[in-house]
Amino acid sequence: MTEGDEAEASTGATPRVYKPEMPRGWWLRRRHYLLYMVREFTAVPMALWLLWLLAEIHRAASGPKAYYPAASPAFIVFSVICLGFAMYHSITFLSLAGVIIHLKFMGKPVPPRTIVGAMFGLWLVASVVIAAVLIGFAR
Amino acid sequence: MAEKRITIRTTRFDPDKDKVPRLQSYDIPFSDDSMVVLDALNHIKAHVDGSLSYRWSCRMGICGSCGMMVNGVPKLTCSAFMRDYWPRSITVEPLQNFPIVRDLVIDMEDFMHKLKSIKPWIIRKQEYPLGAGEHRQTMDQIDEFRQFSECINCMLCYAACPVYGLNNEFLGPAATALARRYNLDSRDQGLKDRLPVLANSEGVWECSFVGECSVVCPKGVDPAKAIQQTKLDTTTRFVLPYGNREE
Amino acid sequence: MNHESTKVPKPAISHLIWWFLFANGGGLAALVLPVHILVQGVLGPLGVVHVVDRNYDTWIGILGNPIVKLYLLGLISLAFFHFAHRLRYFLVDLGVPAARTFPVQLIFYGGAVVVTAVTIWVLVTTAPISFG
Amino acid sequence: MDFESYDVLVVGGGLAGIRAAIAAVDANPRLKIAMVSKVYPMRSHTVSAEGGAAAALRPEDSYENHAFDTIKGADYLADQDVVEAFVREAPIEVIQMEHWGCPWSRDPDGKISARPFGGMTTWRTCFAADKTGFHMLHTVFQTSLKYSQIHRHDEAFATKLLVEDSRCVGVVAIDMRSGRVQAITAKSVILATGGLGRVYAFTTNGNICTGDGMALAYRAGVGLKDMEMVQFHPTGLPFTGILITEAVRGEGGYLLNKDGERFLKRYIPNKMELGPRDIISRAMVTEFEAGRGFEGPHGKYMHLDVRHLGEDKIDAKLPFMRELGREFVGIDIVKDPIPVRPVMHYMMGGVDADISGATPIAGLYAAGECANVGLNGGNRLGSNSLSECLVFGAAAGRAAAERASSVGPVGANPVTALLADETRRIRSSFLDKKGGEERIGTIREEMQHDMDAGAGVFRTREGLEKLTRQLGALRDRFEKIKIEDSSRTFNTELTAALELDFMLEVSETIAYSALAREESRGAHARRDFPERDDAKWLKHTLAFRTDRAEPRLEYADVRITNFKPQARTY
Ligand SMILES: Cc1cc2nc3c(=O)[nH]c(=O)nc-3n(C[C@H](O)[C@H](O)[C@H](O)COP(=O)(O)OP(=O)(O)OC[C@H]3O[C@@H](n4cnc5c(N)ncnc54)[C@H](O)[C@@H]3O)c2cc1C
Ligand code: SF4
Ligand code: F3S
Ligand code: FES
Repeated sequence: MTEGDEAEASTGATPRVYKPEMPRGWWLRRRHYLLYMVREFTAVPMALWLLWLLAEIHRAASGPKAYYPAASPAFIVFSVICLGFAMYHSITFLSLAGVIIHLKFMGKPVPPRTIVGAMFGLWLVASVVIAAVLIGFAR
Repeated sequence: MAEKRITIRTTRFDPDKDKVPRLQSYDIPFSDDSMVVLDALNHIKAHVDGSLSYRWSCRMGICGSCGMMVNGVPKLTCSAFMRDYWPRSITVEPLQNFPIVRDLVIDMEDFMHKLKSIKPWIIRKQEYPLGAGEHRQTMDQIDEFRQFSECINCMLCYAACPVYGLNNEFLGPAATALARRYNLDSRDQGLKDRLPVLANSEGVWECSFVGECSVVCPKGVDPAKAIQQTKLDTTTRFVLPYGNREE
Repeated sequence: MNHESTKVPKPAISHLIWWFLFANGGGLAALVLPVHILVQGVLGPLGVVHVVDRNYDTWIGILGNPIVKLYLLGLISLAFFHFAHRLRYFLVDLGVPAARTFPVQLIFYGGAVVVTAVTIWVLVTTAPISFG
Repeated sequence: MDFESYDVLVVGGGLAGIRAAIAAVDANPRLKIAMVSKVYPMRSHTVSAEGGAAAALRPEDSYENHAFDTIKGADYLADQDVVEAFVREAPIEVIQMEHWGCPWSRDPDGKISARPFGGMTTWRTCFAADKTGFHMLHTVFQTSLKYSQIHRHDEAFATKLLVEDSRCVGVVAIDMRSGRVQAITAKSVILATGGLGRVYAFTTNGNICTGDGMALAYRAGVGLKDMEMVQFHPTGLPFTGILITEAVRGEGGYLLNKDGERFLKRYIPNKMELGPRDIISRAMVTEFEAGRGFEGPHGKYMHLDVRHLGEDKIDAKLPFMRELGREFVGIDIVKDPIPVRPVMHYMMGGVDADISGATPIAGLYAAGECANVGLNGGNRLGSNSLSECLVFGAAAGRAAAERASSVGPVGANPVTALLADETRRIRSSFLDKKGGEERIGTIREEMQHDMDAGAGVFRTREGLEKLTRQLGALRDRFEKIKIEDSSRTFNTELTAALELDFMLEVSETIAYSALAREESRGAHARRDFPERDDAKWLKHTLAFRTDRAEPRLEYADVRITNFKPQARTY
């Protein structure tokens, strides 16, 4: 055996590395990550509220006597909380969607800011229409 | 005026001796306002402790080798000015989400495989002969992909992406951005060859749009956008009848 | 971590469909959910304005409209595909890698399918279709 | 003990190295190619080239013009047959890069655009915004990934050429991850290790530009050609030495002294800012000496002013310069002038190689900045170097492939012994060295400052003699270095020591070659011999290693074909 061999034999196989683990609380370490997790979490309150809506629809099946709309303070508080999360969802989702959609107008790419603006405009229009239906058909 | 000094803590890890990385403190002069974190490391290596290991070369933010965590944020150390930290101390660690080879040196073989997997070269159905001269391409056509071609492979985006941290199989931001760079190039016809890698289960779908990759990218590449656009394009190709167009 | 040899990658069609539903559900919910919550969950119960669901007759009336039925089905169903997708990844982010596996996918997207089915049943059984 | 065996081995993963590897595959797809690089290829210093690559592509241009500009720029020290071949190949190579995906900036008709550059009489510098080297390097590197014949050894540091019977059969390299010292053999070896800027303190070059390939060849007995020819670029940022590309002047920027005067009118009135680098650098130093420079915390400087170009043009053509100004100086070049001063930039000299890259040692080739094929002479014109890497990288790749296709395999015996010797040397002179007290960092810094002082823009006999003494003393001190790092894994102190060893050696060839050339030509400006002297000095210097520090200098004729030497006036 020569010295060259020795150098090699002594170092041998694949070099070792240290593989750090991702800590459970990684999302608490940076504001951005936290905001991201809040964004993902919006699904929970939104789902709960829609389930309530489904129940409200369903209760209309039990006839005029048994139907009474929810109006307890607890329900209102619940709705306000859900509204907060839903707004956060709307703002983040529409901004992000606006940034990734790539449209061309007369051969030139439409700037993301225009698209985001259009998204928020659409949001406003949809809200007005739905509010008009919900309120306009009421007595 | 007394000389300004600053404390730098850096990760030390020698696989021959250490089981886990540790932090070591150095107190060094902060002699010039133009000093960057990399200058501090170079000062330590040249004058205090020659055994500190890290990568660097161009010191002008273009070679992509000097990425490290500086006070918890992925940065190019050659473009991170000490004056932005002083008088606080600075903690320099290897880019997170990667295996540590030694001190501040990470193992980036994983990315090298991923880069190759997205076929980052011009693919054509028919080779364009050299004698025919150059392809014609307008500046507008270049603008389509320019930002994605500016990636310096610095790995800051991978260090910032929790999804990659949780699942190393994820193709990740830079590789997708580079795939998109070629897919959007008017000279390329390789979209179909790249889709299987981009859109498989460890591809773009894994990204939950944390968006931090684009925040830390020092070159304005916006890999998050590349990924979401790839998702959008892929779905429209499959879902909408007119989406499945021939490239 | 060797990606060179092992598996030949192919586009994951199921992921593609889940993402498509996720994106559309998210978009629809973003556009219309806040106003529903505001009007039906806050302003109505507080009595600030009159709202259709405050009164049995108006509520059953509007629920009888097939367009409203379709709209509600689309909203609830798509939104639940969105929620299912998000929550699955939320679990992954919280350090539950199992949320990536097939059984969990089955539970989450299956859940969205169940909600869709229930919604259809509710909408069909609640108010007979009428154009009044 | 077995070792890895290839047909062609490329040392270096920069533009020249990768181009060579691809050319070798194209020449013979059955060959097995190895590419050894001490950094991941895309980190190679080509990445920082900004301005562009010269090629006579436009109809109004001609090969003759490009050749004449190059030869005149070289102060007639270029081999004219080489230049003539180069100008013909450059356009083909630029188009090849385009086919591989390089995002060249375009004219409105969609063709590859060009910009004016110093010393070029017409617009022939093709560019990709102001990140040309970056885009070219990533393009060739990513393209190289499609060739399964190319086997990369990333982060492997070559320490020695394996030479037996004056035939090069491979290299010894340290795998930085494992610390393994290994032999990699091949029938042909191409050196493409880039420049040596780090022998100076104030340089545009990155940390990896330490002249390794030149030192490797020098130790193997190959001569280093024209090492006195060191290019100083007029516009480096004070303190960091980061380059402000010549394209800034090409696009119309002005150089102003502290009186706000375009002082070049006194030195090179017909070309002004578009003059060649050597002349402008000397003009700036002369102005400094006359007290007409700005004084800053990091020395004297001038202003490079692009404010009159307007934001749109700056963002379209010079976006990276704006980025650099913002990041590293804290100025917006749209609103503020850029502080600049001359900075060591490029090595015209290098490993003696012919037009196909072949060196006098059989099986050893050289290309790119580490080589001297006779193209750049006394002063390289800006943007000729990237084209040189392509043209001569490809030529060396083809020549190496041709040889590898015809000669027999490398025998194991001598390699084993040579590897053992080299392993022992690395151990005893570096890793296991006991009782040393000199810091590598200190010796390196002293060498760099001595080089700045003694072998700068202007040179004198006294300065150069002093420099040779200083370098000799540093060499003695280098014998007593201490290496604190005993790890086998990614030992960058070991590689820094090996690099310093290489740098001390090439520095000496610069100093001695410059001392001997008693004239002023191109970048070599002697205050004591201010005139060019064609009668005595129209010849290449060749420095050969001897047992002493001082190299043996020989001289070779410059090959003249169509362009008779004349006075170099602009
Ligand atoms: C800031 C700057 C701007 C420039 N701008 C321009 C321009 O606009 N136009 C132009 O034409 N030219 C320009 N140049 C010059 C040009 O960029 C270089 O001459 C050219 O890129 C050199 O390429 P190369 O392939 O020879 O070497 P490099 O790109 O430096 O590559 C050297 C390779 O060798 C490897 N290597 C070195 N030593 C070893 C070793 N011991 N073991 C293993 N591997 C090793 C390295 O890892 C690297 O991969 C510029 C230079 C600088 C510094
Ligand atoms: S995308 Fe940006 S952050 Fe990621 S590797 Fe490329 S340059 Fe670095
Ligand atoms: S941070 Fe990661 S999750 Fe997606 S948007 Fe960026 S890749
Ligand atoms: S050293 Fe090259 S990017 Fe920082």
